[in-house]
Amino acid sequence: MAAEKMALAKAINESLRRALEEDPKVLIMGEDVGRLGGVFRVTDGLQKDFGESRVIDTPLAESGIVGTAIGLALRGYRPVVEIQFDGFVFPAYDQIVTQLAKMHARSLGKVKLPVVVRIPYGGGIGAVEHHSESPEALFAHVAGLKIVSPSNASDAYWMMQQAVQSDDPVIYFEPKRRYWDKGEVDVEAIPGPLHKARVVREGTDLTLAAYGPMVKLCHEVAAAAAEEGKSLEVLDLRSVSPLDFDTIQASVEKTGRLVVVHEAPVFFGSGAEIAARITERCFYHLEAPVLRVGGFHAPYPPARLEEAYLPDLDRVLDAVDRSLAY
Amino acid sequence: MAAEKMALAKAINESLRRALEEDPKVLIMGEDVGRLGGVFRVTDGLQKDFGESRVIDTPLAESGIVGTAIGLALRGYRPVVEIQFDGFVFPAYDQIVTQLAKMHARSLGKVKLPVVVRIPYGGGIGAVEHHSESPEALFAHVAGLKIVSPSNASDAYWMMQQAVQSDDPVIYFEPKRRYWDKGEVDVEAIPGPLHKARVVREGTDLTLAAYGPMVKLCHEVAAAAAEEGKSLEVLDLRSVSPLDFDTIQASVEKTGRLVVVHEAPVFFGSGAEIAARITERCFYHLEAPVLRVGGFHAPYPPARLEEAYLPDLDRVLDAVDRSLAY
Amino acid sequence: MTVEGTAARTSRRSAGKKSGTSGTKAAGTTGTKRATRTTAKKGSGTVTAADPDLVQLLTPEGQRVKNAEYDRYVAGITPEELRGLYRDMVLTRRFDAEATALQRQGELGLWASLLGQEAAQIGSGRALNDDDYVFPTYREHGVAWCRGVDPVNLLGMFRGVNNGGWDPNSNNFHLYTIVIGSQTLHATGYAMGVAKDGADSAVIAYFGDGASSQGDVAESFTFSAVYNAPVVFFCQNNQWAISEPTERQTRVPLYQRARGYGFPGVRVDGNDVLACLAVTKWALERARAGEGPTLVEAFTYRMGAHTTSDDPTRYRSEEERLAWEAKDPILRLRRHLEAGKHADEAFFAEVEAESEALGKRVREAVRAMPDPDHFAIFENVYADGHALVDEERAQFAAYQASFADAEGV
Amino acid sequence: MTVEGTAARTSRRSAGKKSGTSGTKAAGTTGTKRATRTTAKKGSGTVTAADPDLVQLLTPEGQRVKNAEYDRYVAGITPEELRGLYRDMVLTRRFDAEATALQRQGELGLWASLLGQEAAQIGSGRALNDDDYVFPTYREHGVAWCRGVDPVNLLGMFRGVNNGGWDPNSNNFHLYTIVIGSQTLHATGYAMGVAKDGADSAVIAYFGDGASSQGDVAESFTFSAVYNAPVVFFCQNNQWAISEPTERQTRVPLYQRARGYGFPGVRVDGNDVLACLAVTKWALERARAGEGPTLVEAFTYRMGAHTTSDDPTRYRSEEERLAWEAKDPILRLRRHLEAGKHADEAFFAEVEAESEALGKRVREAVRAMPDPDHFAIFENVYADGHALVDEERAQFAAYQASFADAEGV
Ligand SMILES: Cc1ncc(C[n+]2csc(CCOP(=O)(O)OP(=O)(O)O)c2C)c(N)n1
Ligand SMILES: Cc1ncc(C[n+]2csc(CCOP(=O)(O)OP(=O)(O)O)c2C)c(N)n1
Ligand SMILES: [Mg+2]
Ligand SMILES: [Mg+2]
Repeated sequence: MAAEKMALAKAINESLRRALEEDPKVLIMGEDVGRLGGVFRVTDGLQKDFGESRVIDTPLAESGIVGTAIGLALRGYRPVVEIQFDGFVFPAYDQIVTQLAKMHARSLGKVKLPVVVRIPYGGGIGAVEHHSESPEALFAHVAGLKIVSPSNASDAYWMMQQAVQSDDPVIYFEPKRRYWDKGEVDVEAIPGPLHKARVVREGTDLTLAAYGPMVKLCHEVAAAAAEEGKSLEVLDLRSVSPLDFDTIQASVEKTGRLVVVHEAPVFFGSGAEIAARITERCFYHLEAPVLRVGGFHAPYPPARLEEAYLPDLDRVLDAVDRSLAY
Repeated sequence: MAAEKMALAKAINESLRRALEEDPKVLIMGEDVGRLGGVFRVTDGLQKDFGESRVIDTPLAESGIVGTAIGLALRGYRPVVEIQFDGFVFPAYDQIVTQLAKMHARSLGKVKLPVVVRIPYGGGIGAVEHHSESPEALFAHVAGLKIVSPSNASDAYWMMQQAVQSDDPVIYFEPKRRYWDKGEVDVEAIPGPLHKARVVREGTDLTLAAYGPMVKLCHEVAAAAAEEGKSLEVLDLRSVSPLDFDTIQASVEKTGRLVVVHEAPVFFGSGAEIAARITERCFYHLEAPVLRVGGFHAPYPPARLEEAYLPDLDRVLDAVDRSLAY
Repeated sequence: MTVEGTAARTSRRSAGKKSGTSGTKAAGTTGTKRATRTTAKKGSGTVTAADPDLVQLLTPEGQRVKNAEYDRYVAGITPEELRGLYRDMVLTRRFDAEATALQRQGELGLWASLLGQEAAQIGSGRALNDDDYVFPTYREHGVAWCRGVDPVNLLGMFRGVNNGGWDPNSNNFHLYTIVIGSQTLHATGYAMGVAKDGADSAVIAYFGDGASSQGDVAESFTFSAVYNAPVVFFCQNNQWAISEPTERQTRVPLYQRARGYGFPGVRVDGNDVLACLAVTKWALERARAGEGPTLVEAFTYRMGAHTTSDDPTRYRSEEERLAWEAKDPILRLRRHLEAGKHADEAFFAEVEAESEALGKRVREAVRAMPDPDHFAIFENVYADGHALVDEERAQFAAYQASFADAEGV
Repeated sequence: MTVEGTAARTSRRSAGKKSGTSGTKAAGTTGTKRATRTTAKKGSGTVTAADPDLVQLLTPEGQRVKNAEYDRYVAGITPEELRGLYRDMVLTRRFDAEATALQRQGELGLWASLLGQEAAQIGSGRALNDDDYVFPTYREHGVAWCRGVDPVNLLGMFRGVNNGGWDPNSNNFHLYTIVIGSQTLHATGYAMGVAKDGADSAVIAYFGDGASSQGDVAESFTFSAVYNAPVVFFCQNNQWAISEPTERQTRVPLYQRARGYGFPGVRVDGNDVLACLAVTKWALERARAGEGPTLVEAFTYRMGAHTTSDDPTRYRSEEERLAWEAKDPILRLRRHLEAGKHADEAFFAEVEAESEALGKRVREAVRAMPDPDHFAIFENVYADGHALVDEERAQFAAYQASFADAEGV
């Protein structure tokens, strides 16, 4: 048994290392990913061991990074690109949604673009502006992209393995405030499908659905609710595109209630899509409307306000109570 | 009475002309907006009459267009920027979501950015790739922007007047396939609020909600349904951010059923937000889940497929039937 | 008034027919006037061999001019090869004219004509080796021709049956890119990969004068310079970006842009196929020799409208067009061939016949092009599939079947 | 090992204290070592007056070098003005050191030190007229000082109480821009507006060597050239973009970038306050005279870490830092003042006392900075209001009230 306890960031690092080892076509690209090992050290040591031609410090230009990664993919490479922070992905947005997402379809399947775009995302680390955003919905609306976000070290490891192996572009959102959370990683395990949600805690009264950084919070909420005698089921969605509606549906058919939690603003966020579709699928099972807990319709606030802005135990419990009150 | 029949494109042209006349700070900027008058002739004649310093042909660089418009707004100007087609807004996406949307909040209200971004959007004109997209959801998720879309000539005229006068940035989505549709425009009218939805046809059995190009379709659907004895209420939402949930709610409380129609892909589209929030607001009034008719999770298809791709009479009627069947 | 004059000397459908699926309907219909290119007067225009910044090997009159630096790249060129270039240009122009006509007939939704840019495209296209890779815009029909892409395949996206109708790897010719400038980064990345592979091939990225303003193009200059990528940036400065003259994009000649990024830029007479061939060969050799990127600005002219939806009479003068007509790339090479007795009447007649045959083949092939199946909407969105696409496909199938059922009842 | 050495000569809180709200926690804690700037050996480094491409008016030893082109811009400078530049630099450095210390103490979440770049910032900042307008990055504390922005206000965003704590129009100093390169377009647009107004003021846009790679910066070059906008692009090439040396951004000197866009670029010794003053004045005068944009590359060095979250020992050598220490901008001017007897001990003592007072004031003001009210989240999202913001604000109020109620029970 090859299980080892490691931090989530380290798990990604190990997964990238393995990808570099196993496939000479895998490349790492981004700002400061080389000598520095990235501002979060996720690529620590990789340039040292694999050289500058495989772990590439790029010019400071996100459109250029993604655009050249596309070109490298066309040449047969499998670039794993780092965007330094969530708020800096937008200069690359055009290349991502117009080229990366659409080239496979445009070529009638002739061209594949196995590019992984890594984005550390979300708040809770007291950062300055643009360093705490959760833009996943802005990518999920776009066909041709796959969007995933691990919540723990083991998933971080395995979902990265699968993302690198995917022949589709994958946006891999890293829950940066969980980078230092440790978990068991079994590097010899056989992982389940990349886009399947997981029931991480069983319950009967209400379903909590989350991904990335909010899964841990939902665990805490479920524990707190349990003390009050409420049995909450917690889903780790893991994938935002596709969303695993089957797993959510099965849970909601059992519990009759659903609360979706994410850091991103509620308005036009993932919760909207989940609420709309699950209401359609489970119309006769729902005892209450699907409720959403997430960011407000406001720019991510300065650090001293983020505690008030971010979903927390009380905010989610409040939504649980409101749902149960129906 | 100053009412006049004119095409929707002409109504925008007249509204821009009036804005240029009434406020010397108003500018028109974009690719080919000058001598050519824009590829759709929406700015026809304006450079001739107001000169090159107010109607500005820009270099071919969308980020530059929006970025310099921001700078001009900081200097006290009120730029109305044209993006030539929906699919070409993405190079400007960073400047729009990171700067244009957030600068007012960032400055604690000290700085206002009265910039209008005009985007001809949507399909149905048999165009090549990137010329038929409906990206409104990608902007609505972002706080700090206001998103509107007129469906007829009168609204096109008045909503542009209001957008130019707004001290907030407004993304003004122009339903390009309706450019040539004529309607009465009363240039002396007193317009209602910019972000208020309008009941454009009353009905009792089901509510159809749409904006921009799909409003006309919904009228046709309602007429067809009426022949089958079904009474549909049609809402022209007019504004996507904010969405006028009060008007939708009032209608749904009456009809008990809602179908939302837009060209944009359903997944993470406007319909999701509307469905989620209306279900929350009208949980006990809804006889059926909110249904959505829109684009598929696929790139906008080549022209010869767009008829199959776009919501049409049959697709919407099918959804109406499904809703009524609950 | 005048748009898309072409040199096609045979009968064409009369103009003014408007496609029901025109990309930018607002542009309205525009008349046409037969251009009499072969009888254009000579010697006018501003670009002459005297321009020291412009590489020219053939004058508009077809005279060979010496050039110390670039002669060597076409030194061994045979009469047969010269005839080949001529044939390429004529056939490309003929194909282009046919496509314009097909648009008028409603067979295509739109067409972007390369009229006037044949020398830039054939010269650069014929400079390439088979294992070089091309990243075109939407107007590189002549380059596609050089790469052996069946011209019929170029028409799919303009007809609206697909968004890119060929396998890029079959001919090392990437799909047309419509979003201005994007492909220069793809080319740069591809070239970085070529360098990593230790291959000695090169990459060429086409773009326009308008595109030079896009941030992506600047970033491709930076990346290619920093990584010393084997890429040639081939800018066809056809003087116009739709209605905007080059002065709206830059106040100095575009080829000068390169120097500030640390690589050479050169301006070549884009209507001189020999000069385009030589300069591109030079740039490609630099790339293959590990000397990194080069910018080539081919100074040429868009003789027609921007696309069939455009009406250039709104923004430019007939005089300008006429001045450039005198520098016609095909006429120029023909004069050279005739003066040097490198071709006889039989050759010209043969090319003419070939043109006819090509036109006919294209016409027939386009008309026979079937509309795609509705379910193509759901195909190839992903390489590995996606649950939602599967679900929507199934729903769509059920929905379509419901009509059949209804009709069955 | 070494980061953020500063020249502050008075006692500082010891290092290693880690803020709980550090922006990039992963970067870990780094030790500190007092830099002994005033005793650094002289004459080392690669940039000397001998470099023909570099405008220098003061050698590292403080000697005045003649310059035919730029001398006139500082010809009339008085000893008092020289002392003023010295004072500006010392106070700026002191403020910067205080901020770094405050970050270590947990009062700030992050700090981006300008250590080493004082001359570039004070020289250019003092070249400005009141009605000129400045678009800074996040590191222009010295320029802010010149504009009269209270340094305390700069700390709000680094403390996390706001995202921009001053009224840009009060001092014609725009908010700090974090997204690399964006502000160069805002500056260009603003300058286009200045030109439209017929005003004879100018605009200056600051950015870094790393930023030079961003498409936005290239587009700002294009727009400013095409519209002949009165803007000065002031690039502080401090040799590093976080961990990446300038070679990752360009293979030729950055000032050369401008020429290819049709306007002049010049490289100035960024550690020479006089040269920065002169060159910026020249560039601003060009702008005001309607001659359009200029690129100034101030060749300098980021003596400290990128920010307090950064650990430069991972990617650069102590030798390099030491070489630049010998070119310290403050020491250089002090030597010049002393050699020319433009300042006496009393002056230096007074500046020192002022520094102390500034440090104390900043320290106290920051500690007294209150956290914003929670409802600030909903303020200023829109100028004219937005129904959803109102709804969410009301819901949030009710939610918060529910705790009060619960506690009340
Ligand atoms: C990003 C983007 N913006 C706008 C357009 C619309 N458009 C298509 S072609 C064109 C002009 C291109 O000019 P140029 O680069 O000179 O190429 P040419 O058409 O002359 O060959 C424009 C503005 C586009 N395709 N992409
Ligand atoms: C668009 C964008 N990408 C990445 C970053 C992260 N980042 C912040 S500062 C920096 C380096 C900037 O280097 P340079 O322009 O030389 O300025 P300096 O910090 O040296 O003053 C990076 C990569 C950012 N702020 N914005
Ligand atoms: Mg052009
Ligand atoms: Mg730097």
